[in-house]
Amino acid sequence: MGRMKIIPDAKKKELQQILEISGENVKDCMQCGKCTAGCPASSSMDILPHQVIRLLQLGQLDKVANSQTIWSCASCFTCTTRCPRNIDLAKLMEAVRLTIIRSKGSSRLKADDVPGKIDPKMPQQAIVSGFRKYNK
Amino acid sequence: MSLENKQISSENTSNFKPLIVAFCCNWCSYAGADLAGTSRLNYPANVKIIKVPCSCRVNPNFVLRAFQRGADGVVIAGCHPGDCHYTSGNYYTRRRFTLMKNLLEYVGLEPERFKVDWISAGEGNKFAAVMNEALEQVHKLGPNRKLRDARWKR
Amino acid sequence: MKFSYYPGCTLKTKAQELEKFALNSAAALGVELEEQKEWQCCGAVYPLAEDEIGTKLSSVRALAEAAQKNEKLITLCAACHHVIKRVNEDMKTKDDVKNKVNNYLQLAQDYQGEAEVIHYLEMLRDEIGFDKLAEKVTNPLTNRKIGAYYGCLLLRPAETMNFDDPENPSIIEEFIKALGATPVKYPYRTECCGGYLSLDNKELAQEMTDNIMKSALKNEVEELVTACPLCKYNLENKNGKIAISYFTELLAEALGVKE
Amino acid sequence: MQRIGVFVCWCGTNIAGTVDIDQVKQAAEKIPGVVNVQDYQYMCSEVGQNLIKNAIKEQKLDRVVIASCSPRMHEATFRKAAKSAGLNPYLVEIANIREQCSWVHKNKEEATEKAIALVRAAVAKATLNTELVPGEIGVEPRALEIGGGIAGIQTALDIAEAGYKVDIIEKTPSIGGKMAQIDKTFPTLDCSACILTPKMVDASTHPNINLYTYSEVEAVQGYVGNFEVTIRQKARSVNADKCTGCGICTDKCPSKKAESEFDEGLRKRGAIYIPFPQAVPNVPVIDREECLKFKTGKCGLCERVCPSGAIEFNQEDTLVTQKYGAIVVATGYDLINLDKFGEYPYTEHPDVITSLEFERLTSAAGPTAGKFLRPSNGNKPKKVVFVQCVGSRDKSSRGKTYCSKICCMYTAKHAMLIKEKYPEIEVYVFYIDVRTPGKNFDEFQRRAVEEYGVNYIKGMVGKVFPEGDKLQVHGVDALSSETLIIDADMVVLAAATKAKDDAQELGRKLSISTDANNFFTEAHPKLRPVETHSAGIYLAGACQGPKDIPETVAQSSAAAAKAIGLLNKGKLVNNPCVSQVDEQICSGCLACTKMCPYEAISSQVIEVKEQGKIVKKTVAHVNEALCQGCGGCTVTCRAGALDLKGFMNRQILAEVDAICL
Repeated sequence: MGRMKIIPDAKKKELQQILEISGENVKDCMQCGKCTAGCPASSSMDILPHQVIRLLQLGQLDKVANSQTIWSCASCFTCTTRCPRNIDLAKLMEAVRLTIIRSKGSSRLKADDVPGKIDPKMPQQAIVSGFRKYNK
Repeated sequence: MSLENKQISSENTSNFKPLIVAFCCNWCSYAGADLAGTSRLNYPANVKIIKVPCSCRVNPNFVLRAFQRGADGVVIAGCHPGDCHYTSGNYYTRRRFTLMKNLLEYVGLEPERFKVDWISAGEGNKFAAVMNEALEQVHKLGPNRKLRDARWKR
Repeated sequence: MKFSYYPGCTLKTKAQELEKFALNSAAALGVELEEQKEWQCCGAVYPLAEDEIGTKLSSVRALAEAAQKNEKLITLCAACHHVIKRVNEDMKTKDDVKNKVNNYLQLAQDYQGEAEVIHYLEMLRDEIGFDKLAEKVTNPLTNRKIGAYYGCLLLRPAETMNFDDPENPSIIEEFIKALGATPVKYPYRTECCGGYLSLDNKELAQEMTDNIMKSALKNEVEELVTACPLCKYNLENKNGKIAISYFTELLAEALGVKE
Repeated sequence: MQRIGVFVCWCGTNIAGTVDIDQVKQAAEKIPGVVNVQDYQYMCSEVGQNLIKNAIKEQKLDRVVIASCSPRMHEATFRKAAKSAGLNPYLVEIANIREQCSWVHKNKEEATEKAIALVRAAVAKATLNTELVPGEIGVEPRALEIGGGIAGIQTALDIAEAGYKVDIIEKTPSIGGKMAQIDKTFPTLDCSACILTPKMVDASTHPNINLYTYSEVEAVQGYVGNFEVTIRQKARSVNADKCTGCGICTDKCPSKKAESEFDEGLRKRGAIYIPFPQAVPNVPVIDREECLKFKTGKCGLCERVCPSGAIEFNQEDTLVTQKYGAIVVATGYDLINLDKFGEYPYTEHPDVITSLEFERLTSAAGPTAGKFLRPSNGNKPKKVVFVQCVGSRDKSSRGKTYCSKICCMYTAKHAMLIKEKYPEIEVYVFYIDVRTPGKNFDEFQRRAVEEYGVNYIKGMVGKVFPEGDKLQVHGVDALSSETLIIDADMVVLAAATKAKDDAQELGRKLSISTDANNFFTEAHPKLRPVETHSAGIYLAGACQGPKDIPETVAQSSAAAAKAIGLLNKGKLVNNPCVSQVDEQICSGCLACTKMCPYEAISSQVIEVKEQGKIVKKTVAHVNEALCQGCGGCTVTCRAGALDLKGFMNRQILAEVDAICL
């Protein structure tokens, strides 16, 4: 019985929030995996992109929120452009990130950490992007 | 408050039973109304349907006559544009009654009392929804007094 | 030919060459780029959340100014182009965004997506024409095998950016050809370099750029060009074998206005 | 004063449960003209019908109103009953007090009140009803088949066998369609040409079948039983009567640059060409876009080498007009254009092919004589990757939302064909779902996996990167959640099917509708699958939606049965509810002629007496056989001279008045 998974109650409220922030409908997904197949960042993802949608379909938001995947996504829109079901997975990833960093004190990137992460050649664009993506 | 207004408001509060005359084309909307029936979708009994072969059979005179006889709202329903059983009839309906609606508004009729909508044979729920909405709007407006022939008692 | 011009913050600091060569070349081509007076940073990433308004305002200000002047808005940095173009699309198609933004900004006239945003490369292709550009080349870059690195932001999402075929683009190759050099198509030219991941997940960004560089090397690319400061940074970071420059540098060189 | 009988049906409790039948009866009795009111539990039953019949006879009723279910349900039943009792069936009116009353209202009082109003309206209309007699129209005993693929051939053969003449119009130079291009068919793996070509020959030699190849429908007029179709026979530039099909011209033609349509561009053909060796008719055609004679004026080699003098450069398109009783549309399908699927570099790389190209590559009659070789270098591939659902089940703007239905099966077939000839080639199939319902279909697909060792991978391909002389396929196995890279030699794309690009245009000519995907719409998705909303026009094959060969043939025979049924009638009864012109009022403005969608109204000159003099006057004239009774013209008529029988202005106004009482 150890492997048997009891599907936890779907976190309806949080899930609804994610769907509203992203404006996407996870029900459209048929799990073809085209997003994963083309994802250039999949090597450092613990949950693959198509699994992210599957978990959201099942209401298992925690697994997604606690994953490395959402922080590995570079918002490159490769999946967005190819999805046969017109789902913008980049928006879903962003919505999950936002539900985390929008809560108080949960910014992933703190201003104090920045000096350690940059080098003299790094363009402003990287720092501004980082702040927009990881900090609220 | 003027006497007339008082009268109206008293009539409004008393049990105002609006009447809506719906002209439905035989192929789509009449069948849609039947489907609302077979699906037991409720809508108020104040809606009464007259069957026409195509929405383009509806003469603007019919609409005026209904208002003259005291109908509080008139709905014309046809097949969706592009789906007309007679190929193009509902395009004529659309044009004719766009003009008609402007005219009715010009002579002072509340535009909410008259509408043209497209209901296919498969849209029983749309039929009920359109009728419920039409009634709700007419309910808000109260009885049709502007175009009603006072000699005609309903 | 006169355009409004939005530079963006990186072009004033770490990516000054991108701008300098672009402006020199524009002058040589008889194109007037008028820098917007009070442009603000676009935010570098397009806000993907449907409920974010504040982060779109700076783009709308730039767009509204261009619309008011009745000029097309030219961008140079791929990130700025991406952000401003997508915000413009929102202003055209999303009533909710449009209303909230206009309520907030209280511009003299509501902005509804009237301005047209084009990237400098699109200006070269669509306004001047690559054949005309080729005629103006004084110093053709003959015998140079140059690869284009497109990255993500100019191409995707395809329907909004409407820049080129998102999977098999050709605009930069045609540009390279117009300058007299030999464009080399290599398969990974549209793959992501990792972008902002280089801030927080350097290893992953490294791996992603490695894949691109390998693909370029395999196909005998001798130098790479790009339109994005962050792509250039990521590609340069580890590699020493292939020189990476901004496309504008090549342009200036071919037009004889470098320096 | 009329003698009207009102019959109120209980429909068990369906009506009686919500409507107070007695109150309805009492109210009906008070309506002027009503002389007899009865009720019964099931009016549509034989007892109920007899009740009506007896009342008509005994009470001398001249109008009948039945308050019951929807007229769409039983109007025909009650009209028949009235007719058998000697009453003109068009003097029967139905008040719909079930679907539009008892079933949608809960409050008994309100429902009863409404039922009374509906009965009142029906009586008001019935009072003004007149006897109508439907006319008869003849049926031309000849059918037209549009499209000469397997669907068209099958339908034509069936109709011809039943003894009726059939003409087939085929757009390309030969009949045969897509099936002629296919190598083998699933689930039996028998040779497609072996089963198709005999049928093609049968069609061309059948005494009742006449072929119009390289022809298109120019215009369609008329109506069921009496269609008048103008056919454009495009100039072949070859006299089919003189040509012996020897093929010298096609061999000698110096222009060999055009891509063979039949071989999906994998082979070149001449400017004068026969699409494929088994073509029917076996007569070449000159492609004037490619022909040097037409382009430059020089050449004319084919004319010089032709032993029978059949080349005619000055041929022109000819128009033929023919009458038909029935039309069957069988125009088939195409594959979508893959230009927008840049991640699968179909346009860039010769080793990325569509499934239809694959058919040509494995066909013994194909460009490689059946040897499976890479188009890029002619080498034998080691690994082949199939990608299913390329553009199918795709909600984005570049794809089609529907399942193309045939791809799962033909991909399994292709995989097996490779494995059968070359067991050493590794075959991978990427799929989203495998959908193989159908007789012996799933067993077939499982055989590919179990016996032939085809690697089925649930997942999609993200992108195909050309690397050296390989195609690096980046995919995913969604079941094991692993990303995969396969160094393939060839990639075969199961491109989505689509309706013909000109389906809408043909639909307009025929007055039949197309759906959101441009497939022709059947009259009812379940119960009338081969009929259209236009009487006398039927559908067969993939023009109605994606279909495989067995289904196409089944539907073709069904369409043939419908067409034969129509042709066999000889005469048709038409709807008597048609427009009529009051010639005295008609001003001859003829606005109605422009509005009529059926061109049923024309002008005629009549002689009328005006102030003692006989003068000529132009008036509108309704062709009752063409008029479908929409009534649109009655509203267009400024003078009010047009009216619609069965739905006359005064009838509808009477209904309005009665409802507003």
